[in-house]
Amino acid sequence: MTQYADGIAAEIVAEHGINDEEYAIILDRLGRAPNMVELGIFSVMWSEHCSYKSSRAHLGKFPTSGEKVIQGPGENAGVIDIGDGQACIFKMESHNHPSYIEPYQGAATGVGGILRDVFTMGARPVALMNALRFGAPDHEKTQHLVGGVVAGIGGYGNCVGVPTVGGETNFHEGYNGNILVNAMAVGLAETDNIFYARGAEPGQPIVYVGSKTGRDGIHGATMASAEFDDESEEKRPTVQVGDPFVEKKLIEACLELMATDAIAAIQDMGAAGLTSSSVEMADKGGIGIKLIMDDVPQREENMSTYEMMLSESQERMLVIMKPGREDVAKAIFEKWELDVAVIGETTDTGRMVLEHKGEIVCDIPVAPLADDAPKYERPYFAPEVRAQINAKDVAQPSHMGEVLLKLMSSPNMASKAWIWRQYDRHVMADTAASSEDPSDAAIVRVHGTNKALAITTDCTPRYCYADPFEGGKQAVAEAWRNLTATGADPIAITDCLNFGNPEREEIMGQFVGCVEGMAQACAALNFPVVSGNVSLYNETNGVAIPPTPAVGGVGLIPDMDKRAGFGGMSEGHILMVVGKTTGAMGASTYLRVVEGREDGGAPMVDLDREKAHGNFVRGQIRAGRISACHDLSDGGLACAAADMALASQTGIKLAHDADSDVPMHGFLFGEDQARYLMAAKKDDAIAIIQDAKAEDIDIQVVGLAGGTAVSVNGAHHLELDRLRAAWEGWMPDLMEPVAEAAE
Amino acid sequence: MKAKIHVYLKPGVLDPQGAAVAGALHNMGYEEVTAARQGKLIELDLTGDDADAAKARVDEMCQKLLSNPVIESYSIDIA
Amino acid sequence: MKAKIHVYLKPGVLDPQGAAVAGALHNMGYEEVTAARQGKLIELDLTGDDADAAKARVDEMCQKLLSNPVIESYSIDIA
Amino acid sequence: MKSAVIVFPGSNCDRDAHDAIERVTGEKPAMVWHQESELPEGTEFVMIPGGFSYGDYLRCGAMASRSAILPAVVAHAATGAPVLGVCNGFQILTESGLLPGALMRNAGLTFVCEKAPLKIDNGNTRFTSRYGATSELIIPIAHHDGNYFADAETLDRIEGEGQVVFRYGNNPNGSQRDIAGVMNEQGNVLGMMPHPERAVDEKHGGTDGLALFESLLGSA
Ligand SMILES: Nc1ncnc2c1ncn2[C@@H]1O[C@H](COP(=O)(O)OP(=O)(O)O)[C@@H](O)[C@H]1O
Ligand SMILES: [Mg+2]
Repeated sequence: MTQYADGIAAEIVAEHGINDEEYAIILDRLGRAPNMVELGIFSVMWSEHCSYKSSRAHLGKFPTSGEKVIQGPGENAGVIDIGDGQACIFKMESHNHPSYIEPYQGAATGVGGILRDVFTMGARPVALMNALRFGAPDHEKTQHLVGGVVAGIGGYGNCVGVPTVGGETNFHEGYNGNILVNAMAVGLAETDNIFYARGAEPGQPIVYVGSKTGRDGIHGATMASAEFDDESEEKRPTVQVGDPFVEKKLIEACLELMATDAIAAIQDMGAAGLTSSSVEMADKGGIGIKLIMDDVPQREENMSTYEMMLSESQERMLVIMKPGREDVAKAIFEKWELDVAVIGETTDTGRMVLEHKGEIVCDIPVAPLADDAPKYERPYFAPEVRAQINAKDVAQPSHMGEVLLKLMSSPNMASKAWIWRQYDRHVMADTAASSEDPSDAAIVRVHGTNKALAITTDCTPRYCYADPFEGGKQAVAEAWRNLTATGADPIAITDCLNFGNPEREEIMGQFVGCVEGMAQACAALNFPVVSGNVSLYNETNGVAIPPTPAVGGVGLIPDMDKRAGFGGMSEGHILMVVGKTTGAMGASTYLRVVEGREDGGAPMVDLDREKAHGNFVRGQIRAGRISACHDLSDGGLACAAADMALASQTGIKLAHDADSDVPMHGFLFGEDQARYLMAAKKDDAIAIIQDAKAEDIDIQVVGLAGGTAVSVNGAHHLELDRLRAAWEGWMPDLMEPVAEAAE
Repeated sequence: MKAKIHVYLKPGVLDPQGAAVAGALHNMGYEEVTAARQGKLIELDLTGDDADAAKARVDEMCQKLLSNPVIESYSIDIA
Repeated sequence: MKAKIHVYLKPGVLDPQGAAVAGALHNMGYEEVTAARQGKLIELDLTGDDADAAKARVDEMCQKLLSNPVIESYSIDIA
Repeated sequence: MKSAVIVFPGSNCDRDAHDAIERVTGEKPAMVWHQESELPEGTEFVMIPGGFSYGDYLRCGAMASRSAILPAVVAHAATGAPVLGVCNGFQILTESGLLPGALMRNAGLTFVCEKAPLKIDNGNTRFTSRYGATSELIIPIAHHDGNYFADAETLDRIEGEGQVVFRYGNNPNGSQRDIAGVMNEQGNVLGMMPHPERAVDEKHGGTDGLALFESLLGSA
């Protein structure tokens, strides 16, 4: 007979997302039945969100170390060395479920949470990015969700004063029931002043700082670990509301405290707030903790220990201080008008003991919470391999200019100015390139220097759906390419792995395929994973999202005077493509927009070429020979050329060789990988071509800058004015009614 | 006819505005203020003269647009 | 005691939020709505039990902080 | 020139203001915490930077304009010394009554961040004298509440007195008469929504804001 404590029955255990096997482990480790508080704590610590129980077995495949890696996955964020005693700290995280339920607050608190992960480690946040996926533009919820999410991201980021410098936005019916809101934060620190969750020792005071604890988001972590059904919207916990003003004060106060020598360990309170932060610090330090719950700053009356331990109230941190230094923290946090309270101390018992109103309400060993968290080798199968589609097998359209217009004004390609206009991109006075600028990655100067960070987020879910392994490779390769195209040295990535229900073998197959593909690309490109996040169960009524392993890449531009964008081309410049064009059309934007089909295999990513081509392009940028550079991705050469033409306000005359075995639409719209479009003055172009020949790099002259249109072989004209109007017009047309109504 | 709609945050939902207002009033010496909450007031001018019918319609508007049911509640006065 | 304060935009001051609300309601088919205005609702919890004195103090708070006389007017209810 | 930048807990352009002033004047400004009640001895120029002073709850700038440091700023302005409020600083100056009008929610209701074309309406002020023949500028804006409002009489008056210093070329927020920046009657207090401190560096935002700070140097 299974054992239950008073007031607990099988259903209550099940409601906590704990299955029979897991419950048996708890009984075994405790030697008795857990009470409600203890059950709640196990429930959140063993939730998918906190324990990574379905994904852990595979995440180990990622390369996570390297010459520049100071801290890989396992801490609040990843840390890389950018020279001169400086470190860059970054991470990406999902806030998908909350954003679907309450888009403004869900997205806002997503930004708040990822910022805390970064400043917890001692970094001043300097940039935010956001990768968004919404349902079909004409789906009844889409406008409302887009309006709310964008306002929420802006509302939070703008107020805390960290520029939101870039991101990506996709629309696909596969996200109708589950949108994705992935936010990335990037910060800067001194390499000798980085703070960790590890490092606490017994006998140290535990200090709570930030906002008071309310009943917000109790069981948020378990919600993020379950799929939606039609009733989810009713069952939702109290939504967490963010207060960016408090966050701003918290950043300043924490950085002030970090400038003193008072901290032993520090951890933000994210999902499962007080529970996960205290357990993680205890576990990493190999110690025990004792908390006096009466001393936790509370926003509401009569809060129980269960509620306090599971609350996801925002803008809170837990600091383990060096003994006797509590007053240092008090003085700083009081100056910033934030709550600060000593709520307990670390012990040598290895146990988590909670006392409330004079009674011990929880007494459990820490180790099993972390170490014995379930880890599943979930069964999976790989999807069937799809046949490649080449342009030769696809009908040739009659007017390429009209096709280009259609592609450039399609939902995923159209300008996202409606979104990024709502983000403060310039605060902190170091943004050298953001969403508005013709640059494949955002560029943020390292304050007071002439070097800069290049930052990008990338993923092509339709490739991942067609072929998880190649799609996973492609996501990493595209991020690497986008950094390279600015002249940066790519250094490392963070990721946010968004998938459906891992208990379905097909979904688990997508997950494993993507992870393995990403791992291979990371290894080949020397582009390790230093932090990340997994979001599973993005599924409604059995319909899963397309596999979306979003990649956030960071690189370094050592000298800001040697970089490239795609707006510098002018009349007479020669256009060249580095890389081989075969006319790959499987799972392409062209097929989807023009033919209304999404079939075919994803384009293959040749990682050796990827590396060789990227290194070549970067070398040419640094040699100062390139006036404009753009990687080729969605929509192929023609769309990249259109971007370049719009940004440079110069037409482009493309030339297709009628004798080649790549048909014109394959040449223009094929999505072969490892390619870049470059523009250069004639003399420079000659030198570039010579270098390419010498290094055995594929290079092809594809056209000439000039005129007021994009054209091919003197025909197929598309006037830039018309192109610009369509490209810029799509999103405002979609959002206008909501824009009027939004708060 | 006029409809007056009050939109409040539901109890338990963090109200940073209200907290900030209370804090500022305190700093200015108004110590009698123990808490503050901030909500929205929306006034609509309506055609027609059937108050009950109007109320039902306004209720619909509140659910569909004027309030956010996830975090807010509302009340309606027709006059 | 509780004070309920309504803060309105003065007549003649353009109300972008109100206009947007009216526009959106129209788009949604609520054609009976001829105009909308948006204001603020501030609720204060107060110690003490002299309603008149409280009202005078709250009036002061409105003038000093809670409303901006350039664009707003207000009314106070004590209960 | 001795300068001071006022810092509220939610200021977020304070560092940008500091760096811009240092770049132009060669001297680091004093950073003055909102709870102080006096400006540092000898302060000539005071800048109130952008941000969300107190979270911008209630109304933007409302709470900041009632903070401890404000009386000192008001007294400083009364001596005729230059005071510049940018973005949230502009909102604070109108809320405190140092400048006419009010800043309301943008007409489009959304936050707007863009590089805004501006026209100098009055080039003969202590904030604009160094612009010379230049009358069109590009300066970044980033705000949610920059919709300038004043009644018609006030608008006529400030236009008549040359107190309108900048106008938008492309009104992004619904401001009455395209007003982007106004001065007090004495001409020593300027409030503007665009951020000149974000336009003092070729690698970030351009350099169209430089002359504003340079004008101040000549006039202090
Ligand atoms: N959600 C967003 N937030 C901020 N910027 C965005 C967002 N979505 C798109 N952008 C910006 O729009 C531009 C074009 O995006 P995208 O087409 O995804 O670029 P690419 O394909 O070159 O990576 C980029 O500068 C990007 O940063
Ligand atoms: Mg790109």
